[in-house]
Amino acid sequence: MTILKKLLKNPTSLIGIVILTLYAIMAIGAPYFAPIPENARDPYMIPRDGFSTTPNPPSEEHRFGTTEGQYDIYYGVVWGARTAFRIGVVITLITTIVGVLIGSLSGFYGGWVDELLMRFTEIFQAFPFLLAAITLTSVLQTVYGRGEANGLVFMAKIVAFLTFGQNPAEKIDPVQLQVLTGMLAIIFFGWMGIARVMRGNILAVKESEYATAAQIIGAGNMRILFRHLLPNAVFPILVIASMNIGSYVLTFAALSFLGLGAQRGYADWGQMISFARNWVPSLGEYWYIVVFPGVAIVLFVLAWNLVGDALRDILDPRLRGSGSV
Amino acid sequence: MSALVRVENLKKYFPIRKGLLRREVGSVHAVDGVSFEIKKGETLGLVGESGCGKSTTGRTFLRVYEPTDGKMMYDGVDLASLNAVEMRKMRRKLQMIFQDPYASLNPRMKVLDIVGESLIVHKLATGKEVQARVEELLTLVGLNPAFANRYPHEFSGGQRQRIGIARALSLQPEFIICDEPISALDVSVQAQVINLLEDLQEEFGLTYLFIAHDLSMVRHISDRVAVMYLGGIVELADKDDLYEEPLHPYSQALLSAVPIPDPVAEEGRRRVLLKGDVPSPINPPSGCRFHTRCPIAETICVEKRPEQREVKANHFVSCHLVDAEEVVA
Amino acid sequence: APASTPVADDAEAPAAEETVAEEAPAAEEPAEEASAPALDMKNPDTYVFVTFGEPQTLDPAWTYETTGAAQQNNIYEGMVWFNREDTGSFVPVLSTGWEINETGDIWTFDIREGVTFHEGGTLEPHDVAYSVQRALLQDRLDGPHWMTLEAFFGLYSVEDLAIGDSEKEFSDLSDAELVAACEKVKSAVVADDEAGTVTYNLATATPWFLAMLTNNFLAATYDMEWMVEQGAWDGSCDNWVQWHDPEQENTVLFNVANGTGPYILDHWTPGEEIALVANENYWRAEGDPIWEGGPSGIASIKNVVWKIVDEWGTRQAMFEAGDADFIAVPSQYRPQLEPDYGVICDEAGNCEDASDGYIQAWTDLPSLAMTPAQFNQSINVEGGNPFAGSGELDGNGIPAEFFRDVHIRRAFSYCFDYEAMISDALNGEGIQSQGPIIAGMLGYREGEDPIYSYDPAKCEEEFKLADSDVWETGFYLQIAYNTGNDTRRLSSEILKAGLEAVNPNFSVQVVGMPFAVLLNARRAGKLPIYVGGWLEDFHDPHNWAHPFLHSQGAYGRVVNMEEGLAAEFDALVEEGAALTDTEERRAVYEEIQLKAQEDAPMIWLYQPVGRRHFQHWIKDYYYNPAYPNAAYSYIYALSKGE
Amino acid sequence: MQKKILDVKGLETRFRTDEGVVHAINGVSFEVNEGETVGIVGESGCGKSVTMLSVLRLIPMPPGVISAGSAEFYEQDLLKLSEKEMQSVRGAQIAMIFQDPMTSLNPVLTIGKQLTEPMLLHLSISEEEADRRAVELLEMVGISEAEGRLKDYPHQFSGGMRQRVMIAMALSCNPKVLIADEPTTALDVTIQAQFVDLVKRLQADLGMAIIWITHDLGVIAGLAQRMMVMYGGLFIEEADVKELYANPQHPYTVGLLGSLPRLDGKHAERLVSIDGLPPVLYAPPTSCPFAPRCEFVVEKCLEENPALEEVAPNHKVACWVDIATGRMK
Amino acid sequence: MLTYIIRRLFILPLILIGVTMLVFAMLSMLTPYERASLYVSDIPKRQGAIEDIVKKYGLDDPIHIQYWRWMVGQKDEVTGEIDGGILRGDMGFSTVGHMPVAEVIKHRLPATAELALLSAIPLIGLSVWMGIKSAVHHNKLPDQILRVLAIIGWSVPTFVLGLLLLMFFYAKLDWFPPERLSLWASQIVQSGEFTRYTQMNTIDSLLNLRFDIFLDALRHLVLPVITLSIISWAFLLRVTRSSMLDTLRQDYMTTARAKGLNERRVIKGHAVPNALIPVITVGGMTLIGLFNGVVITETIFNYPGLGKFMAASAAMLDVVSVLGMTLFSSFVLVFGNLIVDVLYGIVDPRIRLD
Ligand SMILES: Nc1ncnc2c1ncn2[C@@H]1O[C@H](COP(=O)(O)OP(=O)(O)OP(=O)(O)O)[C@@H](O)[C@H]1O
Ligand SMILES: Nc1ncnc2c1ncn2[C@@H]1O[C@H](COP(=O)(O)OP(=O)(O)OP(=O)(O)O)[C@@H](O)[C@H]1O
Ligand SMILES: [Mg+2]
Ligand SMILES: [Mg+2]
Repeated sequence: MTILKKLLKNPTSLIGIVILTLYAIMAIGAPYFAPIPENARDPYMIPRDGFSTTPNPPSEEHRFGTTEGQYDIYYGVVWGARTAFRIGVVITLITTIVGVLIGSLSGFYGGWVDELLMRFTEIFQAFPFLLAAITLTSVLQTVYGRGEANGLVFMAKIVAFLTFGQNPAEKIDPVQLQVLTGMLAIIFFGWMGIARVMRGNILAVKESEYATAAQIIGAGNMRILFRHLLPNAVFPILVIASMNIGSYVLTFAALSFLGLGAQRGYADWGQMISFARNWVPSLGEYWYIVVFPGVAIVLFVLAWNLVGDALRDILDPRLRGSGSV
Repeated sequence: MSALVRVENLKKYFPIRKGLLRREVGSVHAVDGVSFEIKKGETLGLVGESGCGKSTTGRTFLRVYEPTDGKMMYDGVDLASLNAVEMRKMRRKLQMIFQDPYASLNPRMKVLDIVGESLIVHKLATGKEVQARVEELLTLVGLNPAFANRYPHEFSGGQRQRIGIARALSLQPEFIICDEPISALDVSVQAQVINLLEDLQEEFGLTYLFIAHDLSMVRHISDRVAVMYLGGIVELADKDDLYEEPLHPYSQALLSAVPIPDPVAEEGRRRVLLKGDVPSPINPPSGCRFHTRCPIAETICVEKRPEQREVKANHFVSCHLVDAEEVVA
Repeated sequence: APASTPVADDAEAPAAEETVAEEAPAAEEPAEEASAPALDMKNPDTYVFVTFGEPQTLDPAWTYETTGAAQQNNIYEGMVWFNREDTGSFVPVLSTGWEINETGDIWTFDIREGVTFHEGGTLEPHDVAYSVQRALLQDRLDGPHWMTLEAFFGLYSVEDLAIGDSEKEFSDLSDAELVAACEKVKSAVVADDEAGTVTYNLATATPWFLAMLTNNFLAATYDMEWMVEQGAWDGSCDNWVQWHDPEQENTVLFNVANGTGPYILDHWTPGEEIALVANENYWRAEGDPIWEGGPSGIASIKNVVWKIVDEWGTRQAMFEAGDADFIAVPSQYRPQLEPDYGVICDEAGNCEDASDGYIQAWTDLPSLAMTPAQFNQSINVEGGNPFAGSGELDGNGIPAEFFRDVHIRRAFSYCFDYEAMISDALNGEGIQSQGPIIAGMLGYREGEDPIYSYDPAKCEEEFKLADSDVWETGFYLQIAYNTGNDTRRLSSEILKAGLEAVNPNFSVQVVGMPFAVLLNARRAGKLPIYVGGWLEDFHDPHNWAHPFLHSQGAYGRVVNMEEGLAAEFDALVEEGAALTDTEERRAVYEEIQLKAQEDAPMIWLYQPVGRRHFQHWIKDYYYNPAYPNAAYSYIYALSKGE
Repeated sequence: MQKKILDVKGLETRFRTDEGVVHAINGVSFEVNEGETVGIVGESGCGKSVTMLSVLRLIPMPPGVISAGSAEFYEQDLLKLSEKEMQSVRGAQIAMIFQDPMTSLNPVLTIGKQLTEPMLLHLSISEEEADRRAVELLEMVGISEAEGRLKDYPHQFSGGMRQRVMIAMALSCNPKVLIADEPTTALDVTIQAQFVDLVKRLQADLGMAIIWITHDLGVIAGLAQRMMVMYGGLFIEEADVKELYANPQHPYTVGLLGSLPRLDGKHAERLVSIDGLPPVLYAPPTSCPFAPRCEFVVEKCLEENPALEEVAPNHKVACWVDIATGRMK
Repeated sequence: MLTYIIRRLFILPLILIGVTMLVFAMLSMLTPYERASLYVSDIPKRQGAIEDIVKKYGLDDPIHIQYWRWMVGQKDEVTGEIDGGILRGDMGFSTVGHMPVAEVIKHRLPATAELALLSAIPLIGLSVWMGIKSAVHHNKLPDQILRVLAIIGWSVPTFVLGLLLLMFFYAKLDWFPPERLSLWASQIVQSGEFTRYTQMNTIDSLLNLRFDIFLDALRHLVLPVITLSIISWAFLLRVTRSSMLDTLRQDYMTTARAKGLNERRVIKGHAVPNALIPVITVGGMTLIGLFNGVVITETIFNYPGLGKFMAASAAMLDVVSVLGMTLFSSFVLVFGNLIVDVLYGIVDPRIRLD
């Protein structure tokens, strides 16, 4: 409540929230702003106008012009908002849940559980994030391309369900598959930070008097963990999570840049920028292929960071009571 | 009246782990052989300097910490021997009020949930009944029952402490450990809480273990007082007995150090000033724990740990140098 | 070679990039005519090549990709070399002349005297024989020697040669059997140091033998003594297996070189650059040109640096900054360079001023590559096959033998928009193919249009003629491409668009996937359609008809042609190879070309046309499409100057 | 009459926060004479610290603003000095020590460095000289082996010792005024007694004036000559110590004294409690800030804020009511 | 402190083994045939070629056997020599790098180290300085500007920035070229008269007293350094700022002011030393984190370091290289963290003297 109010009062976070709201409107109203072409088989596949590799500047037909391969930039930018929200939010959601779970168990039980989970976490942390994500993405794409059923497919289906609301009973749509592999790879190597912070928070609140109080009235471990410790420890995670949304979208864009992101032609800003990659030396002429999706992604990430930054100031107990935010 | 609570030679050491294998290399002797009794309906005050083990004593008794050694009898049952399920049942009778009214209430729970949680945990009430009971409790501690739906941060310190008291009372306990319930409160508010505690004791026949720094307040509220120093009780007696005639050199120093809010009284007072600080409980001094600061220490004090002796009727002292006969005379 | 290396960001790496050349009379030096471009010449002594991809090894015998061949052509030499841009005539290099016996299966070369190796040895005939024997014995799983061994023994692997008629596995062969195989190889190439000759004993007449001899994997000549010193095969038959089928890094020539050519390897820093320096002791005397009016003496350009820059943007930037003399330009990015074209030359070397831009562009260069879309006539649908959907003709898939129906194959051929492919995807730089044989080659039906063009009406008609009621039920299939392979992707996308437009019941999904998956699926025979091109190994129609249409061909093997049809094609291909008379051969290959269209075992898509981009100060370039890597050049012939 | 060294008049300090403007102090006036000890008491948040920090211009600006008043130090208005001049006053003329000895010392600088810093700054002496004096100072405040401890870091000292270091630091330049902001609140009683004793001795030796802020009416009783009671950002009563304890005139002071139990047992059976809560300082006081909690409240109290007026020699009170009669004065 | 370090050193091998196992677990998701197809470039000419590769490299062995082989190497039956084995320092041969992985690392590390070092120095200096400024002027204009800049820097994708810089400062202005050295300089450096002590061009050129080469090397480093450090700069600035804000609120700051110190000395002498302690940890981790940025930066600027190699091998799924590089970078990461922790302990007396 008060947090939201403070966010709205702070000019930077207000800007962030306004931008995000606009994006949300764009995402929700995508079929209205950029109507799905009649014979489209998947609304996320950007309609194209021919196959020419040379991008074409904005025109009446293509408000923002077309990329190489003649994908409509406007359509991609609009529908890309949906993709960005989905990617950012779902990855953040899952990594946060996993991180919170592992961090909580580790902090709450301590002892060998802690030792084990933390060593496990450290192993994952020993990988440079981007490299690990790149490697895993390429491996996963291979595995999924095989089309066999196994545990990994199960995971992909969970992510597919969260991301696209796809019925887990159905086969994974090959168009979405690549998005899923990138997401899974990021998820795999993205939860550790949260886990560590969470562990620290749990350790801190575990020592709190209200936790002892709950113990004294006879509350069980689970009750203490879920009713008392988690709600209090999880709040600072919000800051990290909100900033993570932006950075995951960036990471995914980096994967797209390296050719491991979404299926070609999929409405994804990162991929649209990677279309621009090879036109950069002549950007004076082809500015629109980098400017529109580029601005879209930068503003999106920026907005989350603005909100996260303000949120940090608001939630940071060290800054509290300073009388200013 | 028989003793409701009897603690015998209670010890609580916190292990210190270090090194590669997290081996135990030593321990904090937080509570090191504490014995006392509390009769039903009585208030025992527990005073001592910071870090001397007061809270640990209370918490160990409630099995927040597992005792290292000793007996903790409550109504004839040794709490130390109970298993988790039995202990949970027992908790209905034993409660605690905490020092910090800001830290002891979960900031993300409503008063209703904080106070009513115990009812739900012990399946004593459901739904509407909880609400009704909580409102009743709030009224009892002097809060507006309409506050049930507010969050702790909307209350002042005194009010919060009342919420804490309501929580402790929700299970209709017999014995409450008050761990410095007023030391975080403003002077003007402290009296409100003390008065409330006294009223409740009268109304429900509660038994208190009242832990505090503030010796004046302890004198006010307690029937008997125990003075702790570095993990052990050095003196335990009826309050007037103790305050008027402290026998242990530490008690004497402690009492003389407490300022009296009266310049006239202060003028004539002589203080026994102790040297140095309280030693670390990690490697407590040999023999009498107090010998390093004791103005009258002798060699025996370094060598042997004094027993707790009843030097006068109901007046227990742990000191080699307090002579029973002398005292009586 | 099958076109496409995963290294390249452009599918048919060199082919789609740019290709080929002809006459450029000295009088028409392009640079002189160019109006002054913005930049002054940087690095006057050095030729800086900026490209992507990198050789796998510097061992010529191992190399079967064009990147490596590019450097080797400037370091090593063989018996003959192309006569400038002429793909059909050859000039002697390490030989001074040659003789062919009547049956065309014994070739004898006179070895040049006075040739020294970079490391100091002198060329003798036994070096030449050793070089060939080493190459053949070294052979490897995946290497180029299937074609050399075919020429020498009519077999495709030296292991098969050793196994012979026995039923054994290669690893179970006795020492004697191994020695025997080696002896066979040794007797195939015989040196006579006294007479100064080397004789190649072929299995049958091989009209393309000279063309094949321009390939380094067969031609590169090493100094035997030096090689043995380095720890290479010592020429004895007792232990040759030790050097057989090595991993790329395990040959002595992996990152060193010692040839006779105009350039010496200076260093190779993998991932960064390969540098050559001019051979100051080059055997070719000043005034003794390699061909008429050609270069002689020590190379004019003193240093050569191949820079490996995978990122296109960086390459372009280096070009603009004048740091690169030549850059590899994937076809889709050509429009970015066009504004800076200062001089534009054609295949024949006729140049025209265009603007005051800095680029000397060679355009419309036909490449010796072609890409078809291959139908799999017997798809493996066992255990579920996502590429074939349900595996039945129920609207959600295709049955295993879907493409056995010639009408369906023809319908597909009519539904592909060739023009879109060429104009949009290739920026107009391609020719629609009319069968396996490429334009300008013997057997190409000169003056005749391809049978197929994009024609939805005919497409529909053919679909309706099909045995099944595919027109009503519709179908679903997936076409896969390996991510990064733009040719495969674009062709698939255009085919998809054409099919889906003709009937809403037709559904084609184009999916990108890692190469490993694609290859795996193909290995298992699961892909219904596979887009795969070919880049010629030697300049002869046999190198085109065999791979695609012969049942043992690199592609023909896996398209599971219906037996009758396969037999017909096999007969024709073998007939064409066996003939020596050019006119007789022409007739056979034209028949093959026509049949390949009528029966449509593949959709014959296109033959790309390439371009080259140099700084204006590069001189004396000419275009020979048959160079093992036509994208690069014989640097000996080039020079640099304002 | 002693010489007046600090004369504060009508000081007002505000903080602009997101929640609104905090009217932390609302026109306080007081004076301090040479060599005397003045006590300031009041509950948490009433503005004690802000008053003294304002005098030294140490409140964070923003959000703080000193909006009115003057603070004359030897007839020189501190509030009008340039920042540079002010720096030469701080530490050298007026020194200050703070409540929490654990956080008031910089954890990453050695004790020696922190101790010599003000001397090097204000006394223009060499480093060796400063070190020598630092040792002297530490010995003066009762830290043994002082020489060796200069290289130690704060965390190697106990709380009491750190507070001694703090005072050594404050006294290093022989200031005329020492402001002690609740210096013993964090200390144990026995340590507090040591510390108070130390301060008394130092004052006797060095003769500086001391302003001692506390909320412990006991400490001040034995220490100060004159004291002021603060409430809601205002001084509401000011008198000689004995007079104030014996004859409190403001209802708040009366309540405060009544709510304290006394160690010597002279206490009522039941504590007097002041009901209600301290005021929220978001609005400027237009009424008596204590009015909502006052049992003597009359209409006038809600209409106008009473000023501090002399009711007896050296005894000023800000109240409309005469508590002896319960009627308006 | 010491026991802590020893404990960490003790755990280190466990973590590294965990890392190798995790990498192998990823690998085991691929079938032998899929892995074999990594060894071929396109459709093999001969049927059974892939099967041969599977057999040759033992790709169909149980995964634990392959793992073991990778760890300790394999004995050649004929020669009796042991081939490979991570534990023997042999990480195998990199197809992408065209040399043994260990050599690739040895060969390319100086370039990356130089880039990282040159990024680190201005990066840390600048971001810390700005962070302090920002905190000191909390909520004033400089703070607002820096904050916004930091958030923007934090939000711009590296590859977009890198490409834009390249296009502008190289293609258009020709000020700052990509790669490591200009051709002339690289020819001198590779010639015998130039001693390559460290393989880091900036340092070597100074040691050889070739200032022209030094300048050339610097010129080449400008753009990659900017691209690489922008995100870390933004991050470190924020960390410094918040740590500094935190410090400025501490009681001892008031103590310092009450001594009469002027604001500069209060900030420099009292606030900064405290505020920088947490920055060490984060700063150290940021530096280690440059490893991520290096992948894209080096690719864009064609900078021949480990990052470019990583990108190339990952894209080609060159398993041997990926395994080796991952192992190496984990090593760097883990040891880096250890060093950072130790440094932290040394700087903070509360820990150092514990
Ligand atoms: N969970 C714990 N682990 C380790 N040591 C502890 C723990 N709890 C308390 N201690 C140590 O035990 C000793 C006694 O602590 P305790 O909290 O009982 O003191 P106290 O008398 O209540 O002090 P205070 O008046 O400050 O509350 C202290 O030295 C403390 O540091
Ligand atoms: N930096 C600040 N920003 C906003 N409000 C402040 C600030 N500093 C003090 N205040 C407010 O000023 C009022 C007076 O505070 P002050 O610290 O003087 O109280 P105090 O009497 O010293 O209390 P305590 O006994 O707890 O130290 C309080 O209401 C406090 O909230
Ligand atoms: Mg306690
Ligand atoms: Mg205060």
